[in-house]
Amino acid sequence: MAVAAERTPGAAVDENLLVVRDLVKYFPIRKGLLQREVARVHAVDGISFDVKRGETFGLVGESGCGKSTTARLITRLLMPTSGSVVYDGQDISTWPERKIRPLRRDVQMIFQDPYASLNPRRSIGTIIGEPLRLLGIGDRNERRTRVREVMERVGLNPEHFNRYPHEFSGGQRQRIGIARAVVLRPKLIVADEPVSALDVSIQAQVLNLLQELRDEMGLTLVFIAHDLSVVRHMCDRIAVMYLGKIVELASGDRLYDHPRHPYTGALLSAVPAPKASAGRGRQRVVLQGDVPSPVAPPPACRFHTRCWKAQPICSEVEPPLESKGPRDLAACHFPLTDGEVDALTERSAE
Amino acid sequence: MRRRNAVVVGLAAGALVLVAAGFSSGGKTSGAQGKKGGTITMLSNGDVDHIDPGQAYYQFTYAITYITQRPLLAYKPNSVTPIPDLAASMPTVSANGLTVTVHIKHGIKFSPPVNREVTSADVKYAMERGFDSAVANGYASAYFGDLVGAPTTPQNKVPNISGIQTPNKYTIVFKLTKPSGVFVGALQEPLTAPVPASYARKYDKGTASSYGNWQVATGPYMIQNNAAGKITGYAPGRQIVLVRNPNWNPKTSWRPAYADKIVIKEGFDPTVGTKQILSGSADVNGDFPPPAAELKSITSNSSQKSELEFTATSGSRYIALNTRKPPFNKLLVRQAVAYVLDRNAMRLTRGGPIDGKIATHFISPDFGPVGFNQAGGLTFNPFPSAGGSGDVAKAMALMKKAGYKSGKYSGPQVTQVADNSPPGSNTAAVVANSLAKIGFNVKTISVQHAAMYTRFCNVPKNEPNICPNVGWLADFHEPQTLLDPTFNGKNIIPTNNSNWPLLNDPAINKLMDKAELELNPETRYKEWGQIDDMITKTAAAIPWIWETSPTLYSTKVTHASELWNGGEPDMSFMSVK
Amino acid sequence: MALLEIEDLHVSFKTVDGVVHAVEGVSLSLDARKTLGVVGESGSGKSVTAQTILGLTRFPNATISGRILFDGHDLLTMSTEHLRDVRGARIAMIFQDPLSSLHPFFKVGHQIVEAIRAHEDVPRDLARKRTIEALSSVGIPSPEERFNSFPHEMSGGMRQRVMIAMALAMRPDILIADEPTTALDVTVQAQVLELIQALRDDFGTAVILITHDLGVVAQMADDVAVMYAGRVLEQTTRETLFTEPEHPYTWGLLQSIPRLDAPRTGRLNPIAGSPPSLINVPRGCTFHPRCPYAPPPAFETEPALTPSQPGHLVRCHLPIEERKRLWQSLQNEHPALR
Amino acid sequence: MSSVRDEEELHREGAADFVAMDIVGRTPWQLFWVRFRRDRVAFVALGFIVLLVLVAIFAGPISSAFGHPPNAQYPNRLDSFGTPTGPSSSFLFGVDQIGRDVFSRVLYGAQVSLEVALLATAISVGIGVVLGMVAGYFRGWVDTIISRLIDVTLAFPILLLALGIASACSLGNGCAAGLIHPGLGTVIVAIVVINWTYIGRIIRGQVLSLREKEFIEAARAGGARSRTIIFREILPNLVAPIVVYSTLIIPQNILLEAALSYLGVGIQPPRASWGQMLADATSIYSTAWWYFAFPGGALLLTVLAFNLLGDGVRDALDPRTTT
Amino acid sequence: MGAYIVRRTLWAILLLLVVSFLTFVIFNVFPSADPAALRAGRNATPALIEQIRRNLGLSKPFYTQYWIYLKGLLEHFNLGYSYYNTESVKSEIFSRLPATISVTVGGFVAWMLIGIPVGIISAIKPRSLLDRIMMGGSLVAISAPVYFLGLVSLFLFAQGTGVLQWAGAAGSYVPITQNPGTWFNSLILAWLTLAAAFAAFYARMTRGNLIEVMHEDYIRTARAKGLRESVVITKHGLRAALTPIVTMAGMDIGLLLGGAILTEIVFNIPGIGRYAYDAIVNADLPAIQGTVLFGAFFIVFANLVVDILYAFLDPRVTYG
Repeated sequence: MAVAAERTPGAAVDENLLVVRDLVKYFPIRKGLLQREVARVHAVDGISFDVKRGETFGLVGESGCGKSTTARLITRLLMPTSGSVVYDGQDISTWPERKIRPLRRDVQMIFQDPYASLNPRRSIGTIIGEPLRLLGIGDRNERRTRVREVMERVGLNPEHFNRYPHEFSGGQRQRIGIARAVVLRPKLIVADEPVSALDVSIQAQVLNLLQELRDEMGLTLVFIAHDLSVVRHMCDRIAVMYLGKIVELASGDRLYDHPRHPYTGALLSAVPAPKASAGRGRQRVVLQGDVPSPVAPPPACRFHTRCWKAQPICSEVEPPLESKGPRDLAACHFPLTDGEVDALTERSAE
Repeated sequence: MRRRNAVVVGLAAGALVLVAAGFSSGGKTSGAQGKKGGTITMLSNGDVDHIDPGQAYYQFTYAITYITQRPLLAYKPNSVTPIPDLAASMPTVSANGLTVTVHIKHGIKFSPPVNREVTSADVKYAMERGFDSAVANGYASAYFGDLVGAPTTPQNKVPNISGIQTPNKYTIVFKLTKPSGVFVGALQEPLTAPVPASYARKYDKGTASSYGNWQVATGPYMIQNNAAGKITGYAPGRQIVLVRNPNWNPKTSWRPAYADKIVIKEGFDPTVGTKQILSGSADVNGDFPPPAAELKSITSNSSQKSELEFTATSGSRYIALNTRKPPFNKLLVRQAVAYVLDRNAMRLTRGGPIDGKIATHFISPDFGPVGFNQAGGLTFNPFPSAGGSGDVAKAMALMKKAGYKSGKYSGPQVTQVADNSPPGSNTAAVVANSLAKIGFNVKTISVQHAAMYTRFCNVPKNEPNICPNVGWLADFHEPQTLLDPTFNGKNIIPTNNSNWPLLNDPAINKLMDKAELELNPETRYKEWGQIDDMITKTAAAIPWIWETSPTLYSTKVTHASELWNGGEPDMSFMSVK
Repeated sequence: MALLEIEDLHVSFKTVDGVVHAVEGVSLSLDARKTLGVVGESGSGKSVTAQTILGLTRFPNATISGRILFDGHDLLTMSTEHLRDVRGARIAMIFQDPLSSLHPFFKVGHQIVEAIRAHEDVPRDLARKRTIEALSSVGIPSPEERFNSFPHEMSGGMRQRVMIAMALAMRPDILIADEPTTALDVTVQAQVLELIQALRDDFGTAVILITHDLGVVAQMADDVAVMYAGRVLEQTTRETLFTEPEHPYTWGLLQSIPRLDAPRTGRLNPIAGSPPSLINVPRGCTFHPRCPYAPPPAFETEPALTPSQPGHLVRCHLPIEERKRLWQSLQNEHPALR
Repeated sequence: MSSVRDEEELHREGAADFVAMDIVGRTPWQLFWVRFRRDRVAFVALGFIVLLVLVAIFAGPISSAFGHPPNAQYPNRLDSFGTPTGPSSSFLFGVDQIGRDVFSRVLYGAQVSLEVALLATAISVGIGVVLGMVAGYFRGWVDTIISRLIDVTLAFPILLLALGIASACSLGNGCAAGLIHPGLGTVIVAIVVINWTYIGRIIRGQVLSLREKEFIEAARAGGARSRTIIFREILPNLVAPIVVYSTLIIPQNILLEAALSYLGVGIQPPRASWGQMLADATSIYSTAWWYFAFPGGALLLTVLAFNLLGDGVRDALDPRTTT
Repeated sequence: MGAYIVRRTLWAILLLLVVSFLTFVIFNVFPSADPAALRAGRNATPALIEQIRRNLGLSKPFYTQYWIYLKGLLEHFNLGYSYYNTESVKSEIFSRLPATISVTVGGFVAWMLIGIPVGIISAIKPRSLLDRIMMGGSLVAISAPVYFLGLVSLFLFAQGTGVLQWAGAAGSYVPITQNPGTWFNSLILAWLTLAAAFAAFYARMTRGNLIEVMHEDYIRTARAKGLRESVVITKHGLRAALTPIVTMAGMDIGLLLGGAILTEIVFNIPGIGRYAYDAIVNADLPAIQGTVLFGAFFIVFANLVVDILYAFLDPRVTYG
């Protein structure tokens, strides 16, 4: 299996496989006969982060925060409005589709919906083998062999090569999606909510599979989910998004033990733990109201409309994403103190 | 033929009549003394062509025009002899035939809102406006083109024709450039009905005259109008309402005009219309004959049978073979076609024997002594066959003579252009079937009736081998009006041609040119009879029916007379019982 | 006596592919002022059970048997006309997707007024007043204005609040919440759960909470039933379920979830295989194909739901001691389970 | 977001996860066939259509065995008024107004109906699919042009438009520089001009929604070009709607052809067409019932059969339909 | 909303302009009969025909002709004059409108009154015998062309020609102003014939929509809150199921107001459809142009009305 060692020995290797800077994506809202642009959805509004080779980088946030758009920007399924996406030293953010295509071998994606992400009219053998065919890898038989190998590896019966997606359960379909993503032995996989549509018992199987493949193949993984526990389970470093912005970026454990942004704190606090003492003895922060519309996001700190710690400055000056402690980045004027964190989370309460 | 024939004509329900003029063969006019009052309802399938009497050129329209307008001459029912109407007496023709003088009656007044007396200037204006392309009368140049000073090119205004002179209020003098056998007869055309110049001029301006919608009447009836003179009684395609003309003086007219009101209801399916007349909810049929199926049941019902009358029409239907193109440029081939044609089957497409006799030449029995008899009457039949069903053996013999060894045609496909609706489409199918017997493979192009003429049969360069659905009716009882436009080689024109066979036979042309100038009726009719026979023998056009026109009356009206031209009843002679 | 008693409920549907045995012999009971959590994966029959209580599964292709006793009456045999008096008034229900559960063409206020007037002959303005109160009590800001909103004009959380307001406008004895937060984000879920808790505490409404999320159960329920393939596999108090679960399936569920409240682990312990087809349910214990501990009898006969101790029912062939021992060793292996 | 769905719903949709595992190794087309075969009515309709096709193909032998050549005239079968006679042992369906065998002409009329149905449907579907796909896939100005074109076409009174095109093109040499000949060609053009828009709109809509599907993104993520995506990813998913809508517009096209022939601008004589026979029968309907009843009945049955087949195909392809 | 209406209206006007232009092109490029020759009459000389051609503007390039036409239309709402009988096309159309409205609206009432109840009854008990009979019957009705049904109904029922002599005055339209009773009698067969296919189609639509709607979650909610089943069906179910049908009905009636061609021909009703048909047969361009434009106007107008109406019926639709 391909490992990092494939790179030319001795060559200066950047530690970061992916560098994202000030990435912006607006979707125009058009109306009328002339399709004039009347507003824009600020889906991703200036985010920066790095993904190191071999690490699993998490993006977490609620629906509409821009995490899926980010996934499509870094895989260049979407063209960014501005900002840069530097993959392996090359800024691919403005590359035309034609130039991107060879890169598909290295960068693959796993999708959320195991039903919608597989073409119902094609057999799973062709679905999994399609990227090979498109990039002209191997002849028919070689490709077939490789597809069978991959199927076997992700836990599918290679005999089912000629079956159609509708004959498989959700978990199996997600395995097909994973097989398709890894059949090219990519370097980077972006997994967009890969388990959110699955039942818990199946979800665990898929998470394990992803971990195994990552380890075996030396993959770099960008893992996107709304479920904090899943992200934490999978990721080395995690960025928390809110309304198109990264509000906090930290290593998994630090983020959970020492959240600095009130939004992170609120998220953590909102997750009920599956244990008898759930919810008892902690001071739950229940956020009021809903996430504002990304068409007209609040000025300055976008969280200020729902933040219990907000001060006037929060609606006037946008806090930069900056270090609030060792290796933690948070965009907040009034980061949480350790004391507040202890009150919010159960761990400390025990 | 009074149909604005070639061109207008109906599309829809198949039984539309194109028919026209003629001598009433029935002639059982009753109603010598009718009762005054009441309403007569006539049913029609289509509409008049133009409501303006100066534009009208369709026999059905004439049925209305003649009772609302008074041309110089007119016909009494069942007569082929014109008599004075607006004129006080018959026109006098100078010995050289170049001057025609007409006196008009005193005391004839226009209907409201004009209300004044008619003068000879009104007749002059009426005829002159026919030359204005805003009116675009269809026959003005054909019959009145010989007038001195008549425009030879179309006019965009009403011209002053020096050959129409009005020495006094009641006299009109026509000066001709050459003698004409038909000029006097043509004075019965509605174009000679007076139009008040000062009133009408404003409506004649522009590219299309609107006088029709503001017309005034001189006859016993007028189209219902309002105080301003605007016609209110005409809803195109739906209804025409005629009411009494308050300014009509019965003493000046031989029309009895019994009914108070005449309503022409249009848009009737012939079957439905026939049923309504039988049931008494309407009185008489207009432009449509009762369908064959109805005729069948009516003629087999003794009480209904007597409500039906047949009139001959003044022409024939024929198929035209294009003499300019092979294979019909060969006389023998045309004659073979004339032999093989199943005229009986063709006649069945229009209702069988009840629809008329199988024609053997062109001038119809309707003409009687004015050409028909001279042409040989019913006995002249150069291409006989048993029952008119065609003689295949003779035809094949002629084909062999023409060089087709098997007796069957072996050249390329021939084309005919036909109506896309019955009965024309059926007739064409029978023609194709007949020709197939001597080896012809006939391709039929079906188009709308109007397009058949204006795009194909009337345009020599587009003309197909066969035009199976043509026919010509006389405008009035002069054989010239039947044969000259249709077979004289000089009348072949690049558009609007009605010499469909494109016949250009020097002998025939010469004789026609002579007959046109002949003022002596006897000689004239003899010559035309001879011309008829000559044309028939060329088989360039093959006549197949002299149609009769059935008219059905309700039991509520007197058994009225038919109009002179054989098409519609003369409603001014009908009365409600 | 329990407020609601479900006894040996069977529900099956005839479909083109065969008979779907959605619920097989479920017995549950709900006491007044208590919250019963029903937890299970998709296809476990939990929603069908809930909907059958209100007769919402009375489809032409459905076969239903058993008894559902409420207030001394069997809801299953009750005519739809009588059941109507129970629906909404005595037992209310809220659903997973609040957008599709509200009629898109009617104003939300109207939909609540309609519910009130379906049961009580109150004048329109009074019903309106009560509606606004209900909207206000579920924390909807400016309820007078919101009364006239259409569902699509509201956020997901607000819609679910409207559903709850509608359910509680009649002060029902029981609220059935069928996956009430599944379609919602976690912060909104927290709001809604808190609201249900508050209302339960204020009005003393008993709640049946259907969910697939063990965390939600842990936070909300007094008693918990774990369902699988149309059957209840384990039923006990919340406390017992999370500290001494006895069914291997429950163990599997607990092990499958990554935990926030414990240090990260390398790998999860998933349950092998997939849930069975409800048309073709495995012989014996329905869970045995996926159970690492299944004893031989589980391959042949289906175990009964039997008490291992008072108030703790388990449907398992494993001896009680064995189950306790296995749970102990699992806890040792996975500290998160402690 | 989780997609936990309630069981009842899943089973109503007939394709639940649980069930799927029991059905093994069936392609979507096998599934279709299994479902279709269960629909007895549609099956009978299919049988009728097969029969009709055979009748159309073997119209010659059949009519010579039981009737007379379609264009042969038997004037002696008309009475002296030219009205046709009704069914008899040698003329099973009677004769028409010029003495042709109605039975044979009904048989031959089937040829016209089927030819038009199939050709016009195929062409309009072809154009509709291509333009719909182009519009839906590339969007932007291409889509704007195509969509506006559809809007304009649909703003026409369609029968008038067809009538106009057909009557304009039924002139001798046809229209469009002789490309479109009178008769069958004209009818097909008139139908296609109108009908492609329906297919085009539907396909465009389908493509618009398909192109947002994750599997398209997946294909792009795998390096697929537009061409690959259109032909390998999107097109296979359009097969079902194309088949469904084709079967639904076949009967419409048959009716439209008949209407145009009825109005006299359709099939050129002497070819027999049901619509034209009905038009000819209109003037004698009260006396010659056989002349409208047989062609009309044949038309009705044919359209009905195609409608039933279309319903069956749709149900079998899309089990969620509720009919 | 106001801006939306304005925008949609502008688009509608643009559409009509395009339609008028295309009509002009189609019928100018492919004319079927020579209008000047038609107008000139049988005995006219080629010169007169040329003159008329010039007078009618037919010799000008067609874009000039179109411009003249358009100017007349915009300045005086003048649809021109028939080549065939020089009558004003506008007044012809308007005088025929009552007949077309009579047929269309009567047919509309008939098909709605038949179709929707049948659909509802079928939907309430799907797959019942009654449902099967009604849906089978509706498919037959959909499959029957109007001119065939018309003939059959005339053959069976028309007074005078029919076997049963039931509907009087069929085949001869009488304006309502003249005699309402006869008007009704003369149109009843036309209404039923026209309505047959539509009623069937609407029945199937209603049934399909209602069945689908009855599976919606909000119907479950309505039941769960204790509403009577009748209320659930008639209020919650029909409200959603009939909304798209209202849209269709609006479009259909718009389409038919431009002329129910086949019905008007079969039943001899002097309406716009018949006028349009005659115009095409006569190659009467001004009349063709007028009727096509008139038909297009109703189609576009109906679309506009329906779109706006939809905003009231379906609150989810937003216009900006």
